[in-house]
Amino acid sequence: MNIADLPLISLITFVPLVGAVVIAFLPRNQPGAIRVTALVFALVSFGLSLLLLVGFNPTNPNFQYQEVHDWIPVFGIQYKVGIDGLSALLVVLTTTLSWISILASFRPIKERLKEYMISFLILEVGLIGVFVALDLFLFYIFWEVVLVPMYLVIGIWGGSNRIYATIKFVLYTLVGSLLMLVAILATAFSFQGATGSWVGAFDFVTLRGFAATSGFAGNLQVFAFLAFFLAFAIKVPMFPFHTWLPDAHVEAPTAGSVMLAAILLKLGAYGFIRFALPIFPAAARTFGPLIIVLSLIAIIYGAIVALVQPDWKKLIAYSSVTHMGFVTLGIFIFQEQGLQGAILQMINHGLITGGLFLLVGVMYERTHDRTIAKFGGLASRAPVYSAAFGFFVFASVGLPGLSGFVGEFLVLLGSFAYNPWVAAIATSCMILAAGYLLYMFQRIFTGELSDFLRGLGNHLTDISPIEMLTVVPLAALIVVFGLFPGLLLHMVQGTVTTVLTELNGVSAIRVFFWQ
Amino acid sequence: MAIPDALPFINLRWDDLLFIILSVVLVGSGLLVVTLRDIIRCGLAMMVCFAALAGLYALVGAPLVAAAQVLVYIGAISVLVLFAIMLTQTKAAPARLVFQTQALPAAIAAAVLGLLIALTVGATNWNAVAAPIRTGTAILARVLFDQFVLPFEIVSVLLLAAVIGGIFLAKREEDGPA
Amino acid sequence: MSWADLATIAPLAAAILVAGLVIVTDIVLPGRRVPALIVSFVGLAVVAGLVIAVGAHPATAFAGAYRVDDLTTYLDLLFVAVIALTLMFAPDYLAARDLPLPEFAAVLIFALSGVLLISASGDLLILFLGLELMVLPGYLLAGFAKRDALSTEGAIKYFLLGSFSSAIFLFGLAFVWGLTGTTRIDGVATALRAIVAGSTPLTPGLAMGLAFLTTGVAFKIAAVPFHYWTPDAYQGSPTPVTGYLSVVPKVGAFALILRLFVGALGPLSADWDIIIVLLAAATMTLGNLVALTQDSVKRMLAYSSIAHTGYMLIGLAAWSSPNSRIEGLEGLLYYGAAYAAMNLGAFAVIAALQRRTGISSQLESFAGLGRREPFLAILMTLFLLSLTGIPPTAGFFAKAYIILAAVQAGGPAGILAVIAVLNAAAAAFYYLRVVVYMFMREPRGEPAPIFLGRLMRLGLIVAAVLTMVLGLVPGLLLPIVGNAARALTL
Amino acid sequence: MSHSLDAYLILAGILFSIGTFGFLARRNAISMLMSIELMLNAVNLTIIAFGAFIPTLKVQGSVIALIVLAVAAAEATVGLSIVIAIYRNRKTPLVDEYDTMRD
Repeated sequence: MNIADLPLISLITFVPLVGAVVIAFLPRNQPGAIRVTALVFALVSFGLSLLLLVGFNPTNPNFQYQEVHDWIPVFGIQYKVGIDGLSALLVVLTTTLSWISILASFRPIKERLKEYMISFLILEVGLIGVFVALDLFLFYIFWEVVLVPMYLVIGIWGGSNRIYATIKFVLYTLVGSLLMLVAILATAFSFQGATGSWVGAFDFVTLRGFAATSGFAGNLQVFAFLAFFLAFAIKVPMFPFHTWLPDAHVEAPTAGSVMLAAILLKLGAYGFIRFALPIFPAAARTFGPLIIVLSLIAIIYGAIVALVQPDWKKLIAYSSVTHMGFVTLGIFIFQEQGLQGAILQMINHGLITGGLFLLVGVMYERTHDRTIAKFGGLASRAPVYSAAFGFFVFASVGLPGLSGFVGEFLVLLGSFAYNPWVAAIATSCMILAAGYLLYMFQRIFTGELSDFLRGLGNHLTDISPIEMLTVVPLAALIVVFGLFPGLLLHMVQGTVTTVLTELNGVSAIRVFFWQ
Repeated sequence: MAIPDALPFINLRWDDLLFIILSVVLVGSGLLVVTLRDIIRCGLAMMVCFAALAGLYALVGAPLVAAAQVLVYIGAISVLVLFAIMLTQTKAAPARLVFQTQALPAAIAAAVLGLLIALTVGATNWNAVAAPIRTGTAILARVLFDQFVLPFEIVSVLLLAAVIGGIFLAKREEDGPA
Repeated sequence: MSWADLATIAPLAAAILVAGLVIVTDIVLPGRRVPALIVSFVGLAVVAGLVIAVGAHPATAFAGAYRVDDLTTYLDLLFVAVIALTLMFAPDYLAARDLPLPEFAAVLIFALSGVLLISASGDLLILFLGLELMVLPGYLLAGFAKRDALSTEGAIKYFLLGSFSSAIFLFGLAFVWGLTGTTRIDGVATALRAIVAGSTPLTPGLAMGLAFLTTGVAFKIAAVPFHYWTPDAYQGSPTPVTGYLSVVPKVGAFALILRLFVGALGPLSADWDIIIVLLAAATMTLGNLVALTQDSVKRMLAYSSIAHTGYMLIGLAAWSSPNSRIEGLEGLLYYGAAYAAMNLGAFAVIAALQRRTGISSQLESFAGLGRREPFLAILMTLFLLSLTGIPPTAGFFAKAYIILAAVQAGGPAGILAVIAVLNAAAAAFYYLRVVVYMFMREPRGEPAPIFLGRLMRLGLIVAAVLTMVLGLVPGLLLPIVGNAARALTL
Repeated sequence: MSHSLDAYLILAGILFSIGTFGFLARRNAISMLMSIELMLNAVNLTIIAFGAFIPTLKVQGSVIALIVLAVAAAEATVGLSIVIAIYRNRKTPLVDEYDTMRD
């Protein structure tokens, strides 16, 4: 039997679901078995996803590993999955961080372990599904499936204000995604109206082809793009739809924050690149400048607010707003380097912020506090931990040689070609970002050991080997991608070219006085 | 001596006179039903109202319905209502609390409704004939058991269901805290 | 009446017979629960079998007064299933309150015969009688816990407003009959078509008749602003009855709407569709807004069922646009089935919680349910997610279908689609609040464990499986729904 | 006058409005029930009038009226039994005092 004959993508997607079912039948009083089962299934999914990379052919512009089955034939809705370079990377990022998060939850999660692991595995199913779905209806279903376990993870295992945070998270996300549902249905119907058949009305490849040849009507594009934009912008999150993010991050348990920052935020950016740009190119051109302005605001705003955050975790949460601002900026300048940079930034932000949240969680385990002012001189008591944290901080700042640098640099390069002013604003914020991160590092790790930390006595131990195991793979990848960004660029070149080719032949739609 | 076709002097036909009397009784007793304070009197007014309706049915040529009206409405429903009133009106029942607070808006709404119906009726051409047609009993029976047999059977089921449930709800329980 | 007529109404006759048999069983074996249940379930199975057998050959009986088509079959099977589920959920609850099961079953099956009649009526008078036969047992069931002040209180309100709306409906029916000269649905439609074609004018009298009919129906489906009896009736009724009341009379009233508005008044759809659009928008928005403020889960679900009425009305609004006739009806019918499964399930969970008397349905009583009763909590979560419309549940697909139809219809109905999704997002707040209590709050004190009867457990599992299956493989039901919708539009 | 359909219909309309008023305005459940009976009688008067003045509806009218009559009887049975049951619990027939459920 050949690997290529296996329904590899379905296996990767649904192996965690099988794990969730298995755990559901495990006895509650055996936490060890539950933990190991969850980890094993996540690792299996991870291993299979590596196989994807092995067989992936970057020069083939089509979607690979496709699986197509009829699902609701009346409307031409299919179970259709497949990957291109972008999806492949994001799937691997998801499977990697999933097992790391599960491993990182071994110690902190003691209450309702069974439900926690089930939620986490279902979350993984939804996330992988979003990245591999090639049918819009299927995509929407996975998109919503993500919501419920995340809601439970924050709401059950989160901090003191978790219920407010989780409800806010759900309501924000639902408003956007339900409007997106209307847009998906409207698009499909418009396709059906134009071709007289439901066949392919939800199929992404068909819709992309239709958009490239005949193109959707202007007012449909405007409406549908705005609906997609809202859904994706809330997920990214873009200014001014970001206010759920700090709450959710602060309240979520460590592993929840990791998944939230590393993967969930990428859903929005992925949605833009995969669906919004190819299907509604003219509308994307119309609203591009507006989104660039919003991105710049996000970059500045995130940096300034992060600067004054007293809470360690919240500071990193706001730094995400800035970093994701770079991603949307890179996407909407419609320019090769920008898009490459955006994609790289997506991956790198996942690795770096994931690592940072993991490390914050490590210290929170020991101190049960995240107020920066209470810390100080940590380097003397936990040198290994401090070194690790420092590494991720430098990666986040964009130190050349580490992966964070490449993405941001490419975005800046692209935006300079688009408009030097934009590049100038973005660059100055990069410096600001470096400032607040290093300032935070200095306050927490250097100087005299603070009274608060001293009071903890022997509880304040250095990072343990298992905890180290959770961040080392991330660090390794950061170094590798920093030194050899070509590995990533090579993978996504097909995606970048396709998206930009489609955008190029199109001009913006006139909306009222706009454009 | 033959009775003249119409009322002497004002030239009003007898059946018109009867119609006017019955209408006045109908509307008057109807108003009493909804306005009287003593609910027992309301019940009695309702009987008068039903009787006036029976008269109208007979006048317009539906004697069987008139008979049924007397039997069912006056003989059964009114008696049932009066019975329920007797059963539930203890001395504690405050007869002064007749109306809701929003009785005035209700009155206005009802008046508007009545006016609207009257105007609509006046503005509509009903394709009516000039004089009422009598309905014979024999043909009625034939239609009832032929064309309308399904509704007829269903009505009996409806009554059966109502009686079964009604008995269950209304019967006092020996052991329960009745 | 001929033999052919009798054969056509066999399911209806069987349902009435079963109701009678249950009573007889109770007389022969007084106070026994199991025989009555066996008779009921076997009887329901027979009725379902007859529905399928008769439905295989669409026919009319009694000179067109009674008609069996694919719509009839679909609705009948749905109703039989709902009644069977209600009968599974009720025994535990009734036993705990010392209420008799045989009378309950008999009255419930009488109500079934009412809805069977509605879904098969080709005549306005039959339609009205079916309506009465559906709602009269409903009043009785609402007041079934007759020693409970809340139950009788809900019943009297339900009864008074129900009868009031029946009178209004009947008044309208009289005018339509007087002006079109017939009570046959086809006949009315023909007369109205002549009016639309311009050969005869629309008289004020007919317009008034239609207005009265619409008002009466709006009461029956509890559309805003005719909704105000619903919460009291629902909250007061015994919980399994509430589940029943929120599904059967509502879907039954929609069946009536399909027969009446689509069948008879269809030719005038251009005149009434804007009314339906406004009703739908007001109904879902107000239902949701008030549900947001409720602390009793039962009352919250009562208001939310008003909102669901609004979503279903979208299907009707979509029907009135020529773009989406079939889709609108399909969406409405699919929604009916999905709504039945998830709403019955949600109420059944409350009924299970209230198996011991004295348990309110306040949010507090759900605290910590996830730990105390994982089975019930997980099912409740599933039902609530489905009511919210989160995939991959029945509620999601139903909502998506309705929205698709509305988008397709365009115009005012297209705006309804957007209003509907915003409402769905708002509704998430109050549905998920229950989940918050179940999984994220600790119970006060140490509530006793809940014992679930076998029937109850089975019923819950059936409802849950239906909720999942209708969401995951909608293709199973779609062809059936499609046939049913086309039966009406032909 | 007795030969005019309009007169009968307007009379029925008045009776219907009186019933509506009673239903909306009265507080006593039995009074409300009686008001509904008035409305149903107005319907019957309408039906009989149509039957008498429109030749094609002649016999149908009487039959439908009889059916409506029976429905009214069934409704009254159910309504009164509920009234009696509620009276056992609450000792008051005033509907707006049944407000236990409003918070």
